[in-house]
This record gives sequence, C-alpha cells and structure tokens, in this order.
Amino acid sequence: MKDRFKGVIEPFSNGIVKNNPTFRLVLGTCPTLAITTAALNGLTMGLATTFVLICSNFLISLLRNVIPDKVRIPAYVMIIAAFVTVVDMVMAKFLPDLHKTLGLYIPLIVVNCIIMARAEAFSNQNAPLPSVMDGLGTGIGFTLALTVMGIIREFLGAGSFFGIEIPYLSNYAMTIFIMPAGAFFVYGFLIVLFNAAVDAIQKKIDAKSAGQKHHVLHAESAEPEAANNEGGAE
Amino acid sequence: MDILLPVVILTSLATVFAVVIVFVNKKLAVQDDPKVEEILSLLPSANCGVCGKAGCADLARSLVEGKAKIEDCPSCSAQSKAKIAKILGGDIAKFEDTLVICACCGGNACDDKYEYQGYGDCASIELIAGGRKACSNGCIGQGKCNRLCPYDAIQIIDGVAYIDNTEDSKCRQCGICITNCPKKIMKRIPAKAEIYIACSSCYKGKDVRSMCKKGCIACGLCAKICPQSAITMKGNLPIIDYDKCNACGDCLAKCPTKVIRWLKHD
Amino acid sequence: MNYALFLIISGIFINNFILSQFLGICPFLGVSKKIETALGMGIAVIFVMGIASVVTYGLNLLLVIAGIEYLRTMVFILVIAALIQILEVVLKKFMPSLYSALGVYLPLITTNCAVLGVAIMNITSLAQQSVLYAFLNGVASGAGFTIAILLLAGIREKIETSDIPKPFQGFPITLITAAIMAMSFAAFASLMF
Amino acid sequence: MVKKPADKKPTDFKKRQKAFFKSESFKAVAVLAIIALVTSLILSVVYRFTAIDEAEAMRKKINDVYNAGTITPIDVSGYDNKADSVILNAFMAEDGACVVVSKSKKAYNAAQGITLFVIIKDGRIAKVANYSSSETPGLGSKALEGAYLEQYVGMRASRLASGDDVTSPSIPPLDIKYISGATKSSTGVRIAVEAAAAFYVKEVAQ
Repeated sequence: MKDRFKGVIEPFSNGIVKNNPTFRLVLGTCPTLAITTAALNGLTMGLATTFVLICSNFLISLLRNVIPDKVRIPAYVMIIAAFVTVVDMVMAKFLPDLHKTLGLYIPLIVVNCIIMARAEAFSNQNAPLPSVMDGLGTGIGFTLALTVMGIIREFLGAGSFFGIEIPYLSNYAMTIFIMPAGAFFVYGFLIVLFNAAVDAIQKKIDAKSAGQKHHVLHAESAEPEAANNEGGAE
Repeated sequence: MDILLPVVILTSLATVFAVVIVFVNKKLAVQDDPKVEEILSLLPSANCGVCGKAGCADLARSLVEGKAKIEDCPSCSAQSKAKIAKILGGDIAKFEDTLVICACCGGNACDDKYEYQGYGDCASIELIAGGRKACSNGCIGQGKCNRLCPYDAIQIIDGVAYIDNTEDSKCRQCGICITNCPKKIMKRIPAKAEIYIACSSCYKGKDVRSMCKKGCIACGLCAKICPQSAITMKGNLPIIDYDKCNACGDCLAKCPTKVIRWLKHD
Repeated sequence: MNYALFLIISGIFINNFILSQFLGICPFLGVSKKIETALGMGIAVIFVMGIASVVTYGLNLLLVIAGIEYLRTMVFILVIAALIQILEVVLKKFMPSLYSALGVYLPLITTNCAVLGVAIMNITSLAQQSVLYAFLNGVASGAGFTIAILLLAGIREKIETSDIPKPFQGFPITLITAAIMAMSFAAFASLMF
Repeated sequence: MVKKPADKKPTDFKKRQKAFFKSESFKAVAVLAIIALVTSLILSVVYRFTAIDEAEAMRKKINDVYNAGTITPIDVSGYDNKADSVILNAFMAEDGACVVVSKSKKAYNAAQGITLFVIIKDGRIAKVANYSSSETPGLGSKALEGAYLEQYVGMRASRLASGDDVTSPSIPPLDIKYISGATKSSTGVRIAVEAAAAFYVKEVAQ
C-alpha cells in the first residue's frame, strides 16, 4: 500500500519543487514572461493552465493505448485545444475584464510547452490517477511561480500589490520591470535563487546521508568554489 | 443547426488531415536504415558532441555510412561498443578501455610565481608566463576541466584537479578535459591499471623540492625496487608499463613523496 | 506598398517576436547554444510561419463564413500540427539535404508559441487584411525570431569560455543576456509607430 | 467463435475489407475523426451557454458610461475608415449626443488594439471611456484612465478630425500630454478619438 500511495503523491510533490516547470525545467516561459506584469494576471493564468493541465493529462493517459503513434501529436493537440477553448469561453463570459487583459495568451496555453511536455513525458505512459496528480503538482508549481513573478514585477514596476496601489511607492515605480527587459531580469534572478536554495538543501541531505562514507582524501577539504551556500552544520 | 455545422466542419477537417498524414507516412516513407535506430538506442545519447558530430543521431547515421569510428564516442560503455561493432558487421576489435587521471597532485602545495587577480580560467592564466605555478607542467587549479566536464566528475581539491576513479566514479572518459586542459596533464591510462603517477614534472629532484612539496623528486627508488621491473625512469619521471605491473604496491610504499597512488581505492 | 515595408520593419525590429512580444521563448532559450543550430531553427521557423500564415488565413475565412469563430484556436493548432508532420515527411522524401539541416527542428516547432501566435495575430491585428500581408507578416516575424536567436547564440558561444559563478550558469545567464538584448530592442519601439 | 456451417468461404473482398478496418492507418484516421467529433460537439454545446451577444454587452456598457437612454444605431458600414482605425458602430442617443465606438489598430498590445466610446454632443467631445483594450497594466493602462482621457473632453470635433497622420509634424500641436513610458498607448487612444471625431464631422454633423 505504501509504495502505491507514494506512486500517487510522489509526482505531485515532484511537480512543485523538484521539477518545478518554470524554475527547474524552464518550460512554459512565454506566459511566464508576458503575463506576469500583474500578480492577479499571473494567478489567473496559472489557474487556467492548471485546469487545462489536469484535464488533458487525465484524458491523454486514459486514451494512451488507443491513440496510434502516427497521429499522436495532432490528437494530443486537439484534446488540449478543446479544454483551452472551454476555459477561453467560460472566462470571456464570467470574467470579461480579466479575459481582456490575458487576451492573446489564453489561446496560447495550447502551445504552452508544459502541457505538451507533461503529456509526452508522463501521462502517455502512466495510469490516469498519477497523471492527474502530476498535472496538479506541475500546475500548482507553475501557478506559484507565476504569482511570485507577478508580485515582484508589480511591486517594483507599478508600486502596487494585487492591484492595490501602495501610496508612497507608486510614484517611484521603475517601469522597466513592466517592460520585457525587466521580465527577463526577474525571471533569471528567480531561477538563480531557486536553484541555489534547492542545491543547498540537496547538499545538506547528501551530507547527512553520506555521513562517514567520505573518502579520507576528500574529508578535510571544503568545496572551495560553491561560494554562496551557507556552511551548514556538517 | 448551431451544433451540426461546427461538428461537420471540424470532423471533416480532422479526417482530411488524418488521411493526408497517413497517406504521406505510408507512401513517401523513406526507409531509414534499421541499423541506425538500433545503434542510436545503444549510444549514451548524451549529445555531448565530443565525437564531433551534431549529437548521437548524427553519429549513428555516420557510423552506418562508415564515416565515423565507434572509438570517437568515448562515453559509450564497452558492451554497447561490442554490440554496435557486431551490428556494423566488423569483428569485435579489441576495445582498449581507458581511464582518465590527473597527473598532478601539487595545487596549493606548489608555490605560485605570481598572484593572478583577473578574469578567465586556466587557459587565460596559462597565457601569462606559462601559468602562475612555479612548476611549469603542474595543474593551475582554476577549474576549467571541472566546469566543462558534462558528467561533473572532476573536483578541484586543494587547488589541483582530481578525478575520482573509484567504484562510484561519474567519469565516462569522454576526454573533454584532456582536450581542454592547457597544461595537458589529464592522461588516459589503461583500465586495468591499479596505480598511477600523480605528477608530470620534468625537473631534477633538487628543483622540484624548491618548488613543490608533493612533486616527484626523480629519486628512481620505485624503478629500482619494482619486483616486475614495470617502472622505468624517463626524463626525471617514472613511467609504468601496465602490462607488467601486478599492483603489488611496493613502489607505492617506498615512494618518499607519495606521488604514486592507488587508482581504484584510497 | 509602404504597408508591406512597415510590416517587415515592425516584424523584425519594433514588435520583435521574442524580445517585445514574448512568443517562442522556449526554443529561444533551448536551441541557442550554437550558431549553426540557431540558424537551422530560425530558417525552419521562417519556413513554417510563412506556410502556416497563408493556410490559417484561408481557413479563417472559412470559419468566419461558417460563423464558428470560437473554434479558431482548435482549427489553427490542428492545422499547424498536421502541416508540420506532413512537411517533415515530404521534406525527408524530396529534399533530403534541406531535411538534414532543418529536420530535427520541425517537431520542436509544433509546440512553439510563435507559430500559433502569428496565425492569430494575422487575423486580429493586421490593419489591411490580405493573404499577401498575412504571409509577409509571418515571414517578417520569423525573420525577427531568427535575428534574435542568432544574436543570442553568438553571445552564448562567447559566454561558454567565460567564468560564471555556479548558480548563474545555464539558463540564468542566458536570461540576463536576453534582458539586455530586450532593452536595446526597446529602443526600436520609437523608430516608427 | 463457433464456425456456423452455413458460413461461405469469405470472399476475397470481405477479407480485404476486414483487413482494411484492422489496418493501422484506418485506426489512425478513425481515432482523429472521433476525437474531432467529440470535441467539436462539446465545444458547440458549451458555446451555446457561454455565447455573449456582442451588441447586448455593448449597449449595457454604454449605459454604464453615459446615460443615453434608448439609443438608435447608425449605419456605419458605408463609412470608409482611415488606415489605422475602424469605426465599429455608432448610436444616436435621445439627448442628441452621438456615441461612437472606434477602435485604433495601433497600440502597445497590437493584437487587441484600443476600442473606446467617444460621446460627442453638439460638436464637442463630451466623454471618452475605454470599452475593450488591454494595455500593459500599470503603464499603458494609465492612458486608458480618467486623467489622460479627460484632456479630450471639451475639444471641438472638427479640430480633432482634421489630422490624417497623427505623427506627422504638420498637425497643429494639440496640448495633449502623453503618459511617459506609454507613448504607444497614448497615441493609440488619440487615433481612436480622432477617428470618432472624423466620423462625427463627416456623417453626423451635416
């Protein structure tokens, strides 16, 4: 029972941290850079993508033995496009202004590399339930990344937080962060922070698990060039 | 009517395109040589490009066309090399497996001629008066090999490169470090070697002692006491003949500066 | 005539597909390690964008007549995916030399935001709607894509030999380079409105 | 399956037909066709529930912006638009004001363009409001808010309608202060307003 449970939860937790689509796998970069001029946009785009990701992962893993390999790509693309159009229509009806701000980028969820990558890499080989969990995990990882990007860019670029103007800050806002150049900057530095953090944690885990296994030759020398990770109790 | 029209249009479009794809795949299929797929599955597909081809698919195709030799791909394991040779129909030529070692152990123990403050890596330091180390064939320690190694198998310890060849070694002998080291101290030695010489100095003992505390002082003791006389002194440096060496370890015990070291364990 | 010229200039400089519209960033980051691969990718993108623009423009007329505009995304992406798959086989059969240069990039382009992006933009934002202008816009945006990816490939080859702190290696340094490129391209925005 | 005695030797055609249905390519086409059928069925059904009728939404928006009472649409199909803008439609309000819905194709977010309501009463701009445009939030969006749009209120439509190419220096300088950092959005709004004014002067005023 334990490993079956792990088999389901594992892809979920993977999706968020270990292979977080935006920071680790660097997938789905088009909406990440374009939409995150405001935190609310990032959040909605993330949730819309998560919905499409879950449904398409589920359906593709259901049909994985039925779809012949020759027409694999058109079939997947059609399934994904169907869900995206549903999201597009529902959003146009119930969230019109948000639909206007996301505009062109909603149909572009279809070609968002994450969905196709998860479909090809994961859900066409695994059972529906792990695929859905993987879709959920990756989706939430993507949404978190987008929202964080949105918050930073909105805070620095427009001096507001989720649309609420911060009185004093907004007349010192650096509009560079709203422009494309700022997007690339923020995205690059966030990847650095994320990688450094995950590597540091990984190093600590290795150090703990490695324990005494260190060879005599290496033991006394610390890694000279990993400058930025804090020493940590060895 | 609103439902019928889109359904008809989309289904007919999908069918038309499906038919065209299937027709095109069937009629115009260019028979790829099945051997290419087979070989591609055996190659490590790391696409490291060391073989000079644009990735493993390209290498597989040129292997079948005879434009490349399997030795070009150093990180391919011995069994798959044998299998590929069988697919290509050639006899299983004796694939001499090799291991890569760093023939220097000086690093911080070797004095610096000048203190390098600037940009770049070993290659740029080498440009200034043959590197910052007093010993001109010693490792500069700026880590160019460490950064270029696709398998992260090289560590810079105490200012000198070290390749771990013990059982959980990550080194795939791809040879990127050999081509990129400006001092040319990364060397290939036969896989059956048990010991190796961690020095490539060409100076007499007196000069070595003044420059580097760990270097080989060319005393020649190892050559004298080796029971299999596998070691010969050539230009102030011992050379091991790995066919004769039976890894008895006498030379290693005798060596005053511990330059001769175990390869596969500590 | 000047509208065609405007399209070309805006496709390459003003609304550059990568640096100001953010479309097609995945291959922009992924394929730009070496100049030859970047060039191969660029030409393949121009090739596909040109054909896709014309085909999708025609299809859109069909959709408008049938009044089912909401199926536009579905039809476009189906057509693009099928088109690329057919193109791959046809190229392999009739033009093996071109296939060996571009072949490996074609499947990559299917999930490329730029192709679908230009297909939709041809419908929504072209001032004068005609097949020629759609084709021109496709090719110009493809050229913009190629120029941006070539510039980045050239810089990245230089970066290979320089000493970058460990966490910055790989994507982060590429993104920061792209940021500086985006800043310089932003200057073109005021070139001609 | 038990072989019925009466079963004749399957004719060559039936065997070939059975083979055809089993064959790989038929399965491929069938799967794609079925997926297309199912998806288009779902989408058309969903569309019926979520279809927004454009005109209705626009009329509602107009009433929010300017209480024009019952509005009678004006036929705009005959009007030849300028190169970079298009008049989507126009209405005559009860109190004689004319509500013009004009879209400028030039904007920062070129895919969306900028669509505005321009309300012109006896020759002067009474109000300008954003109908549907998505400029970059925090930057371009400032050009769609009150302060920038207020500048146009009170201007005579005939003066606004004169300029053809907005960016050419020959245009008499209007004291419109652009939003810094959002030149494209500000110019886009100006094009839309001037297009509406030109329409008003040509079609409605005489």
